[in-house]
Amino acid sequence: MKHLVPSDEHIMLQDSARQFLQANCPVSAFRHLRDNSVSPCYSRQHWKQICDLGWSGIILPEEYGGLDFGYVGLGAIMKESGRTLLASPLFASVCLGAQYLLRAGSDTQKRDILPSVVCGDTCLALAIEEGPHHDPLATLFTAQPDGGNFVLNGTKTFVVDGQCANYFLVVARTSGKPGDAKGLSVFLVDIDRKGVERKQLHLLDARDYSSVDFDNVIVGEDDLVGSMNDAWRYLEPTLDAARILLAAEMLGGICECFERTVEYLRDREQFGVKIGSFQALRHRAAHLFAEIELCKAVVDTGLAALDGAPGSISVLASLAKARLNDIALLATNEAVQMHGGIGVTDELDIGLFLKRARVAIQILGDSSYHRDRFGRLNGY
Amino acid sequence: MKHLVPSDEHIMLQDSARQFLQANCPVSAFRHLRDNSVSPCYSRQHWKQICDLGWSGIILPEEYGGLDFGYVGLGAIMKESGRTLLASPLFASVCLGAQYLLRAGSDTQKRDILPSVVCGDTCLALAIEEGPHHDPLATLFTAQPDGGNFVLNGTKTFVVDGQCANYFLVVARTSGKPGDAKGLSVFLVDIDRKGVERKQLHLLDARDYSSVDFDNVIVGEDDLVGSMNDAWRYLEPTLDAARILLAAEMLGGICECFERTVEYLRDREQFGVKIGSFQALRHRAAHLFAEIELCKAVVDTGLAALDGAPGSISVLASLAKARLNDIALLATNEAVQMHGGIGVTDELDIGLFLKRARVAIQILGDSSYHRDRFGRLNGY
Amino acid sequence: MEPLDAFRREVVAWLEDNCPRSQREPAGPEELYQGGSKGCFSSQDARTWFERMREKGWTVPDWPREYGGGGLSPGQAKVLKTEMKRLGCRPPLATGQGIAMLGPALFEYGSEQQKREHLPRIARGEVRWCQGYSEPGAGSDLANIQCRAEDKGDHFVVNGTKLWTSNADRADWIFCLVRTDPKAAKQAGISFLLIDMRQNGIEVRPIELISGESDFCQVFFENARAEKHNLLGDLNRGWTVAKRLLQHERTLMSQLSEIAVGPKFSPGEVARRYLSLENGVLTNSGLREQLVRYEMDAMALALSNQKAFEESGQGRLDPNSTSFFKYYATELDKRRGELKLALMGTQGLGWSGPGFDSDELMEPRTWAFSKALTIAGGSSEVQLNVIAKRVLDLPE
Amino acid sequence: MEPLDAFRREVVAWLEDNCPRSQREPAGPEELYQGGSKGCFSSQDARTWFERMREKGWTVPDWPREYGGGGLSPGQAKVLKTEMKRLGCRPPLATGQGIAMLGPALFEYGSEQQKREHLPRIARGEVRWCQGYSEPGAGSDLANIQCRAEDKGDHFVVNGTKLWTSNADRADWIFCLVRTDPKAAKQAGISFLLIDMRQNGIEVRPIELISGESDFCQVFFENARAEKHNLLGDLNRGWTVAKRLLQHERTLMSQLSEIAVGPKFSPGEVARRYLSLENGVLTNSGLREQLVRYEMDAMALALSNQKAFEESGQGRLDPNSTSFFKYYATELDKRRGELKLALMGTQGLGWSGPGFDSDELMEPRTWAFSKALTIAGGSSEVQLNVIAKRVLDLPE
Repeated sequence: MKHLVPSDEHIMLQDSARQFLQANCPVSAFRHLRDNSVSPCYSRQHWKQICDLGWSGIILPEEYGGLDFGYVGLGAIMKESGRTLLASPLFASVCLGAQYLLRAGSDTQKRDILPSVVCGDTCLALAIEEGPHHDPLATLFTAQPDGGNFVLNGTKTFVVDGQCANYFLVVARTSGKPGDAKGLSVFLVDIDRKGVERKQLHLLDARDYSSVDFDNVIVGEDDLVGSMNDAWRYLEPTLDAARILLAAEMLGGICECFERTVEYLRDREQFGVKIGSFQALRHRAAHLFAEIELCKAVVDTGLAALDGAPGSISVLASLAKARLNDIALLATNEAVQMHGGIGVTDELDIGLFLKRARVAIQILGDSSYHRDRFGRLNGY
Repeated sequence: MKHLVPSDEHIMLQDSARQFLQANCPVSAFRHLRDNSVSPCYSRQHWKQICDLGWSGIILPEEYGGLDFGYVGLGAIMKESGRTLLASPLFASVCLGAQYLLRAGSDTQKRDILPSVVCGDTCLALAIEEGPHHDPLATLFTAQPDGGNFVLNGTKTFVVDGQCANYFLVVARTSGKPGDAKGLSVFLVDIDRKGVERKQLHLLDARDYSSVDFDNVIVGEDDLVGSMNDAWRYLEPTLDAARILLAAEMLGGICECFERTVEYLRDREQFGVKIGSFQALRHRAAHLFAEIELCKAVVDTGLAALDGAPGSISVLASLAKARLNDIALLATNEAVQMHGGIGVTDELDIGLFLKRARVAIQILGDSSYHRDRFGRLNGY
Repeated sequence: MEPLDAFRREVVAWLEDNCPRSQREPAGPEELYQGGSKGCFSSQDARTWFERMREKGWTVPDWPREYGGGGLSPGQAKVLKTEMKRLGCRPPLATGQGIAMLGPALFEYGSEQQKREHLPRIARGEVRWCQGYSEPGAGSDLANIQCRAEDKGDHFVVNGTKLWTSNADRADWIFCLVRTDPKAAKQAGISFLLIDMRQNGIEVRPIELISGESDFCQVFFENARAEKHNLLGDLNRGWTVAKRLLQHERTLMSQLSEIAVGPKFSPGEVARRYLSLENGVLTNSGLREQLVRYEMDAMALALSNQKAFEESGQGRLDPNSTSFFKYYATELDKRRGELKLALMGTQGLGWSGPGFDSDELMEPRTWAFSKALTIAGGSSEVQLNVIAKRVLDLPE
Repeated sequence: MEPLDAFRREVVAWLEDNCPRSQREPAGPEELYQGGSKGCFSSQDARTWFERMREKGWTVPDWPREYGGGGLSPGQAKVLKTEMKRLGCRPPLATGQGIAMLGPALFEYGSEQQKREHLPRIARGEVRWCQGYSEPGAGSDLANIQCRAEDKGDHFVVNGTKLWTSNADRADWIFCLVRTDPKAAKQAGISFLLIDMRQNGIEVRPIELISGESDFCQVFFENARAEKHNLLGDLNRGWTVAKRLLQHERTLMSQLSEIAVGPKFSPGEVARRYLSLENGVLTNSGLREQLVRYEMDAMALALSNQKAFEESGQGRLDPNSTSFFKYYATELDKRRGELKLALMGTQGLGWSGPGFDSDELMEPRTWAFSKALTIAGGSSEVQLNVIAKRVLDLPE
């Protein structure tokens, strides 16, 4: 069985995604949003078009308005969106939010929310981080049972697409102590609920992030998504799938950066010759090519596994995130250095990829987190 | 005060050491010992000459027959000995053994032993390792008090120059548990003492190593070197000084390997040009040059600190050992690769440096040990 | 899917019936049957196992039956390989230069007569081959061929010398690049010649490596004779065949760690054996970091190999990929060697004698030999040059 | 030793008496006085401190007194530097292109008249200089100078453009490489010219960098005028001066991390702030490993700098060392930037606004700016070329 060879349908999807994005949301579109301080930094019009194309429902069953086209399909979109630095709620609302709801939500919750996510009216954002380093099991944020309700208290930071969200999926501790997987619960919280206060964070990559304070926010039992104390059972696979999808986006960025750099090496002259003829640069570019080939295999294997191909998803997710983190660092730094002076100017797009990479590296675990996890999963 | 600029006397010493070693103990002399399975692998005649030159007493006071010429002097000898792969008891008997006795021994012990070490009649060997990784505080080897005596039990492995030694300095636990610095004691044990059984180990670098069993070996209180339970006070600085001296030897090997490789790049032709004209190789050689320059500074600063210049000796020792380990690995691997096919033949000397480096890396702590220690010493 | 599943069941049943118990243990480096007139079996079981597999043509499962192969499709061949690996069956005949290199070249460039003459003898392990490419002083500059073959009507007379010829001292025949037109420019004027080594004009001298082995040899030709019909491909066009063979060699070398009979324990197992754990985590965090980095890269490479296999559709790599796999795999082999030595500490330094078990003694030699892998078969630098030129299309 | 000890006591006493308390706090990037007609003081204390130091000639302590300097020996100058650093005294006048680059060139190549005209104005912070070397399209190929100066008898007329000119928008004068002989081969035919920027023929356009700053500019010359007596060195022999200056630039850049007013916290402090410790050891072993590796290399580089200083005997580096220090130090600066971002996690990603304190906001910009350091002043690749050629004597 060929899990790693895309089907004709997937190739068509990726081609049309590329065409749409290159035509409608090229890097210059992102630059425009950034320079004009559009807040939150995405184009509602493009997002609407994207939802109309069905990308927001790729992994969702048809009963919720989705295409049921699997993770390989969504991964293809993510790769292309990485190439043009598309800023949209796709990752937060679909890859994280809708995915979690699909795994953990009740029928009612799914029927109520998912179709609205697919058409783009609702944006979800996962409020999970509490400190500067990804560590979901360390959650301290409390949800105190109070009659049939829960009272939420605490601060969530680095909430991806927090400003454009209508709902937060909030990870809270309902029992146990930091470090325990048992005792985590997830609540769906309307951003307009009393006591919710969000603050926009302006990061390096000029996208949409929030820090959100929850001050005695009261939610009902109906707002619990997945069983109480047992959210980790759904949350961990959700995070792993999202890590692989984010790795796909990072792969797109890496490939775009690399191709632009190789192009530059072919064209640019110095000392009377093309700089691509300098052997030291040739070898570095060739090495980078090899590393990127491995990235492709890792991402594609992870996506295929999410669609049912064999392999441990946890291991593949940590492998993908760690490798893509590391090669994103290498590829963007090499791109700047090989471009020389122009590479450090804001005028060139390479700097945008450089900055996006540093933020993506921190989303859902840096390499030290995933190497540690990979070691534990392998028994050392 | 210029601590890092060698005095005229030190320059003269290093020059004469180089002349002596190149003339009498070049790499071919070591190869001869190896190929003829001389056991233990050193030339008694060369060792006698070396002792006559006074190198065995460089760091010892004149009252014990030494030259009192300091660690910078001994370091100069070690560098040169690394260049010709000199196999001799200099490291074990002088850099480790005599040094420890000088720090910790009683007047009687020093008077009895040191002059004999200086003239080469006595060889000392430190029996410290018990497992595959350097970890002196983990010592389990027991010395049980019994009346006025001690009964030693346990096995010591990787005893450097164990076969040519007349005495072992044995690190034993007299109290406390593995991990404690308190509770270590050191005993001077004649190799002919009943219950001592040594076994030659044949390692990669074809030098002299032993594994030694101690089966109810009885030693007296007089054989205790340094105070009971408190040997760490002398042992730690002894180990640090020896690490810096070993780093000096490794530096010599690295420099020799590098210079031979650069020479090869200058001479060897391929595709009709000198291979040293290939930019990728040029850049790698230049990078290695920079790393080696840093090695020189680190070793020289360490040696100067041992002679009283400012600086934390523990920090400098861990820095020196870790850096020299890492660059020895890099330099020898690059030397093989840049020599190409001939580099992997036993005929070329580079392989001998490659193998010596792997053993030296394990003596008194690999890089993971010293990086961990450097972090602790710096409060992280 | 269906037919392969049936085949798989059949294969497993057959292997379980026919592979002797002793041939399902990991083999030491000297235990594999290499074939040829000097090959010998390490045991009666090894002979039995070889003979049974030879009868099925499964020494070369994907070669056509008429040339001594098993006639399996790429998919079937992969199933066989996978199941043999799973059951721990040793290769009945080691994958030498004949199977991996000359065989594919014969299929592509050989005449029917050449195929009939040479392929079955490879498949049946009767003839062991070696490869004569490199020459002294040439190094990576492979087209710099000085060894010359003079046309004497029905045969050539060969004079010159070849270096880094693997196992030439145990081979029966050598396939060789020779210069047949001394006036032509480098690549032109080279021919690809098959030469019987069992003649007086050929002398073989083994070269000792830093690993202590002597797998490589220097081969001297002094008026050696080669029949005209043993020219593979056209006269003066041998470079075409050679280039193609280089790709096979790269592929072979990129799979060394998979097919080689190296040390028994993986780096992870070695780590657990020589380092302490606390709550299932190695306490030496520096070495653990190095281990995880290696294991991750090795896994990524394996996935990349799998992807290339699936994409190729026929079990054969895209020619442009071979350089990248050869480069990455052999560099990784070197890293694994250094890693295992680091993990084993002083127990990884044994060269001989007491104090080390046989598994431990294998590690430093494998480590030393790994240094040759990034040089032989086109050095890492050559592979990077090829990637830069052919794949990235960078100007020269 | 003795005399320096006395000097040290004297210096410490004077600094303690004369350096205002506020000038002994770490300075933000905008707080240092840069001199020149556009320079301004961040506070009255900054002005006082500058004026007191200027009176002693300690803005350039090792320059001779007759040119506005302090007349200190290299040893004394180092004592002053060390003690200022120990007491936390800010530099009274930032080390710009005038002090670090043009000054040494004037001492080596300038006429007495040139020295008297320019040096004291640099020392007193009256004139701020910038350097016009690179041009669009030239990159690392510095000798590829298109900007031309035509001889008009008593003056030159300059036309062309310079790129990557640091702080040109805040400078008064520019020292420039210009082509004075268009027919000569590359390096020949270049002259070294000092040009007053306060004239109509010169336009300056800042370039925005990825760090958000615009330290670099493009400078356009359109019939700009430069007096003949402002030629430094001989006509058409400017490359000699330029090469020497490049060494000064490399030295300067290799000490950036020492002299720059970068983020306040060291990587070790950052680690302790953003990561958890257990028994004094960071629990994140992967980041700890990265931190220790960086700190060890940084310490080794510092020791190497110290060694070079002691060996030089006069506080000046061996010309061949400058490339190695420039290469290693700026690569290390980049590593520090990546390391600190990694240690700080999401708190190291802030670009502006709430959620981050001012120290945190400085980190990503310093990180971004560090990318320029291995490109400006001769890229790392250029430095490696120089080492290979000049130090290792490898054939080209």
